Amino acid sequence: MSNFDFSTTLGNAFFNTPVFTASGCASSGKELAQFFPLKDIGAVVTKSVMNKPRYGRPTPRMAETPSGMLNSIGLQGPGIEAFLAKDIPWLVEQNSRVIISIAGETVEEYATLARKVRSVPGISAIEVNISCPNVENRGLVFACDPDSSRRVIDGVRKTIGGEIPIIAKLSPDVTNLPSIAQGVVESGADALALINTVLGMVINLETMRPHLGGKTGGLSGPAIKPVAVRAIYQVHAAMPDVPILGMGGVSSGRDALELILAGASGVSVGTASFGNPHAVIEIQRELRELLIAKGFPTLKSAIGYAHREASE
Amino acid sequence: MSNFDFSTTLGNAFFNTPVFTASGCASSGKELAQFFPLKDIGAVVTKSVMNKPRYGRPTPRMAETPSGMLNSIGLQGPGIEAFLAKDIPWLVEQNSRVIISIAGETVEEYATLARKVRSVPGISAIEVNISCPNVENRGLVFACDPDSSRRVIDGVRKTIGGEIPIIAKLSPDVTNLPSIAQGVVESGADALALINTVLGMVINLETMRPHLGGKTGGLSGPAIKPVAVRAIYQVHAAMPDVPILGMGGVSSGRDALELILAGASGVSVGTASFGNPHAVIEIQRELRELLIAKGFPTLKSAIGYAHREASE
Amino acid sequence: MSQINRGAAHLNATVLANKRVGQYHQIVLGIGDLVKSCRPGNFVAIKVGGESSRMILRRAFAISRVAESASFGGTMELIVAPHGSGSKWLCSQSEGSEVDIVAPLGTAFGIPTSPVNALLVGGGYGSAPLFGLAEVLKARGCKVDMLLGASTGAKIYAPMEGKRAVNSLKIFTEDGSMGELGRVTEPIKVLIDQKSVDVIYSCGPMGMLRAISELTDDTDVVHQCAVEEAMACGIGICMTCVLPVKDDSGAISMLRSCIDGPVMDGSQVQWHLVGQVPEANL
Amino acid sequence: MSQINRGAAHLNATVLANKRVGQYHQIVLGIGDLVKSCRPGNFVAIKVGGESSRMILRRAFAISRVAESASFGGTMELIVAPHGSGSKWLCSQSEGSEVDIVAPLGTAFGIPTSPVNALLVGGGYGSAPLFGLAEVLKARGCKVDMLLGASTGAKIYAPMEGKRAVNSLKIFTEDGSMGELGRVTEPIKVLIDQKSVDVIYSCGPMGMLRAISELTDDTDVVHQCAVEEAMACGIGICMTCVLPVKDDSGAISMLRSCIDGPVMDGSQVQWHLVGQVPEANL
Ligand SMILES: Cc1cc2nc3c(=O)[nH]c(=O)nc-3n(C[C@H](O)[C@H](O)[C@H](O)COP(=O)(O)OP(=O)(O)OC[C@H]3O[C@@H](n4cnc5c(N)ncnc54)[C@H](O)[C@@H]3O)c2cc1C
Ligand SMILES: Cc1cc2nc3c(=O)[nH]c(=O)nc-3n(C[C@H](O)[C@H](O)[C@H](O)COP(=O)(O)OP(=O)(O)OC[C@H]3O[C@@H](n4cnc5c(N)ncnc54)[C@H](O)[C@@H]3O)c2cc1C
Ligand SMILES: Cc1cc2nc3c(=O)[nH]c(=O)nc-3n(C[C@H](O)[C@H](O)[C@H](O)COP(=O)(O)O)c2cc1C
Ligand SMILES: Cc1cc2nc3c(=O)[nH]c(=O)nc-3n(C[C@H](O)[C@H](O)[C@H](O)COP(=O)(O)O)c2cc1C
Ligand code: FES
Ligand code: FES
Repeated sequence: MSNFDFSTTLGNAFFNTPVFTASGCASSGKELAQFFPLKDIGAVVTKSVMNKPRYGRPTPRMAETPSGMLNSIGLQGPGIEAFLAKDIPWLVEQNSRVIISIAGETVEEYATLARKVRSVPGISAIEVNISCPNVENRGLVFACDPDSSRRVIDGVRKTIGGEIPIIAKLSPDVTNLPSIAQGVVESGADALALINTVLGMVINLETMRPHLGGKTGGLSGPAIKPVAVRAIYQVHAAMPDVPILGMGGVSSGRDALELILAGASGVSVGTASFGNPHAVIEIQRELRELLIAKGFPTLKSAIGYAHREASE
Repeated sequence: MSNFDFSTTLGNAFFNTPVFTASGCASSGKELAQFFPLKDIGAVVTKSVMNKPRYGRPTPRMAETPSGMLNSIGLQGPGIEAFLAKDIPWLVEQNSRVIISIAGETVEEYATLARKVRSVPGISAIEVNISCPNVENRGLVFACDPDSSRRVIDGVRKTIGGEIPIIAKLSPDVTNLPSIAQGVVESGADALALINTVLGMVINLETMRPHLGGKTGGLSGPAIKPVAVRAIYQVHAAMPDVPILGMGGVSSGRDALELILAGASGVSVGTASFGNPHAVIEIQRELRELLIAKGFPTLKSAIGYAHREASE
Repeated sequence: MSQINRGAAHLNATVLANKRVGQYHQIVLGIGDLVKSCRPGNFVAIKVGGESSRMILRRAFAISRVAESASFGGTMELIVAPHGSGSKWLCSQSEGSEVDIVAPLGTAFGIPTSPVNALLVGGGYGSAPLFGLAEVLKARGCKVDMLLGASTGAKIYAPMEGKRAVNSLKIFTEDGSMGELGRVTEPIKVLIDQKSVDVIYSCGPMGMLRAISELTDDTDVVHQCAVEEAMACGIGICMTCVLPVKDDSGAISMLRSCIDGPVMDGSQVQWHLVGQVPEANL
Repeated sequence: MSQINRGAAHLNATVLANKRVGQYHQIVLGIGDLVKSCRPGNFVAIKVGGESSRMILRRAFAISRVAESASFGGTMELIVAPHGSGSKWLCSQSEGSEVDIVAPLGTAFGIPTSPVNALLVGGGYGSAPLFGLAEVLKARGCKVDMLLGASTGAKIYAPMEGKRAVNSLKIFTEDGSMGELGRVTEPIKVLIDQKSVDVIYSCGPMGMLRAISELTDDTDVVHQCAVEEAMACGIGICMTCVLPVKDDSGAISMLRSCIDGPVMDGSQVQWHLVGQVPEANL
């Protein structure tokens, strides 16, 4: 039991355990450190950071929905310089494995961010959030356009070199997810993060107008778990060798196992942490116990298991 | 109060009330007639019928998910001849307003169906389901391709002439819903039905394989309501003159009102009927009370209200 | 195509009793005059989880028996296994609470008009509706033998009163913790060969029902089984609960087990096609 | 950037009492030693709806007061308005049930080191944390006056014991059904002009807090207000609860009201920018 191999890899990055925070759902980790040691989980994926500081979207920024929530944060943040100066050293000090998530408004901004991240010691991987539907960029989302998503990853790849694995984070709000995935992998992504939030809206029945300051928002939480499982399954079927960091509605070890069987090499926990500050560490424990109970010798042997013929 | 005008129109079809059943969630109406008179609701939208009889997908065909469910029925049905011979006369006898939903595997099949439906007396409208993700047609969904969705509607329009309004039912699983909507309207759709189910999957943790016989299924219920509201809002913003039959997770009068404020002229109730056989009639009553309480003089004055500037 | 049970109504019922019996909960609901419409084999669909639950679908339970008493009026008894979150919620409802039900639903066991030798076979909580059935059969002058099986003794449901309604009762468990070691299907073959049974009524896991159907195939024994398919609506509107069934003309249809079942003719169910799609030769 | 309340812990608390008081529920939770970390102004985030609830986010409530007794150990009192499904669920929890809480969260009211004239202004359930605060201020030798307002008398929360901790208490209702007719903000201007107040502590609807801030602007009166923004996490990780706040250098930041608040300096909150994005001049 105790020597169960729970480790996983995304590109050339190694993680002791496969359960991570999700970008934007753990800030820079400090707050959750009050509830468990960050070094005990797979990795902290930090909130997507942009080049310049940003106010984000107006409030209200959230609405609870049945088994889910909408958010419209709009990438509020301190900008990459302040972030690298203050947040990263603290995380590294905690012996936490760190994945930095970057977001940009132009292909150039992504490349610039990648250049700034490249030289930072102690980073396990870079997650490229090309799928945030909240960015005030004429509503245009990189991840919804095969061409611009390729170009972003291409720019980041060229800047990063081979040092740090690139995880491209995709939006499920597309007609053909496997083809977008294919494109970013060809452009140099080592792994894929699936899924970002689903675009949604809530009308406030008091004001009778869209509830969120940003009108639309991203739907997350258990409501979207079936969409995440489907997305991971589809993409893993199309590209079984590309590691996937799965996310979307995971709030128990059973949920995490579903994503892993569908094809995820690791699982990020987002919205669940809002309802339960211990979610990440509890899900990690439950997942480990479940894998052992199901008789898997290692985590890796469970990845994509749902794709095998039942007779195998 | 009692003379509140609750009526609505979709194309040239008039309905006393704006709350309908959703296709595939009321069979042909008979079963629900045990719980309320069908003539008291806006209309019965029948289960999508194909030209030939069909077995549909293997079981299991459903999985409950958080605040939602997946289904993979695969359009089981008796075929259009038996349907028109048995089910329609009964509905017409009940004084129920009827919308027939048709589904095909080829552009020709849709046209054939339209021709058979055209001559049937007592039909208020035809809903063209071009968005069912379950059809075993190489996974290709008409509604996900601008060109094939146009061609289907074009074929139906040519066959139907101007007699019966055509409601094109679209899938939310596309990158650019307003452009698909635009295309089918240009091809002759009088109204749009939004939204069909969202493609999802559940992995069964006992078998560790996809739970549904058809592997993927359509997600419906309250979980997808924010996606429905967003879809309706987006399409109404792009084409304010095209009537929308809204659906997706409506299980209370408040939910129905959200869809109407977002831009729906009528609302179909689907999954909610599974949990509550009185759902359609209760939602209709609640919606009416809410509209009156909010001070709307007519249903029509509430349609798309969320798009107005708050100062208006 | 068949119709929804004409007695079906949607109402709130009061939990009059809820007590643990082995691994099950015996739950008694006050349903008033609705008892008059309930027949052995019918089921009830119950809303679970309370307001603001993430469970949006009803849960189906066989009606174990109905009764009328001066103090409680019409009552309906259920035998519920705490399985997942819905059934656990139901098992946690205390006396006096209200539950939202739709009942009676589905088909009932066919009752012979003349006395016959009836064998009732129940697996796990599948025995629940059989005791009510036994009483009806007894009243018609039938000989009623019963076989109950389960993996372990705690999963055998066999109430004292129930035993009075049957001529004989044998229990089988796979771990031998109660009754005889083995499966219920083993003695059935013997009884059929001895021609000591005219009708088999069965309720339990699909595997058991299929095994019995295979035993009765090519015999004169009638097999009425109550099937259990996952149901989203319970009232015939969703088409999730279908089973492949052959009609007299030999054509196979996917019938809704919620309205054309749960009680079906075991010889017509195409067990080998369950979970598959028949050859598309409609 | 500030930190999460260092005392914050995540635990199960027992509902020791739940009683209706006007339109509110007074709920007492057993929280043991955690009382030692709770300060007036802090709040608690509570999981609502039970297992399999469709409500996935916690609900925030001000800690009305904490106490330690021999029989119950450390206790925390909340005043809860049954508003939507989450708060109604909490109000329906009976004595003995357990609730999952994270507390204490957020900033606390600053307590002056020397005696001052303090005015405590509460709107609706906003008075809840003010009585605990009054006790602390009283113990520091402050003069404590209190103004409570609400739309109607049933929404005034002013417990007997609480009244003992204040030098004066005035109640205003918009319908005149209790105390004086009118709003709390009206007498505040008079008190400020009379220079009979040094610090105002306020808790209530955002409109009230804003109005008080406007009254204290350009005066020497310090205004500490406990804000109420919709919160998804309550622990600083989601960025949904932000308010535009100007720091001493004049720069505006969007601060998280769950960890940089709920108690904030009213003169720094940019009330006119709430619900907007400041000019992008970071
Ligand atoms: C006609 C009929 C009669 C039944 N009679 C009884 C009875 O008398 N006593 C009893 O304890 N149980 C009975 N069952 C099974 C009972 O319905 C399930 O145990 C219950 O639905 C499980 O719900 P859950 O939330 O506890 O489990 P979960 O596994 O969380 O349920 C998830 C979903 O799967 C469905 N599901 C899960 N297991 C089953 C199952 N075995 N059969 C059908 N649907 C299932 C649920 O309805 C729900 O939609 C009967 C089922 C049917 C169809
Ligand atoms: C710091 C703080 C202290 C509070 N103290 C108290 C208190 O002492 N007593 C009390 O009765 N209430 C208090 N509230 C308000 C309380 O949190 C809301 O009434 C409650 O969250 C409503 O939840 P619901 O499910 O009943 O309503 P719903 O309207 O169904 O809630 C839907 C969503 O909106 C959020 N929401 C709704 N209303 C509010 C609101 N007024 N403030 C913040 N979020 C809201 C909910 O948290 C939830 O996520 C406080 C809020 C905050 C932020
Ligand atoms: C409040 C909030 C903020 C988020 N911010 C980001 C972000 O900055 N970058 C990003 O890539 N994803 C962001 N996400 C998306 C999550 O990382 C995750 O992909 C999504 O929420 C689905 O997972 P979940 O259901 O576990 O939350 C955010 C999600 C939420 C709820
Ligand atoms: C069991 C089931 C069967 C359905 N069958 C059809 C169908 O035959 N044709 C169709 O256009 N939509 C079908 N739908 C989609 C619904 O009509 C509706 O668009 C969708 O479920 C969203 O609404 P809801 O959340 O209210 O169910 C089906 C949905 C369900 C749940
Ligand atoms: S359960 Fe819906 S048709 Fe049978
Ligand atoms: S509520 Fe999440 S940061 Fe404040």
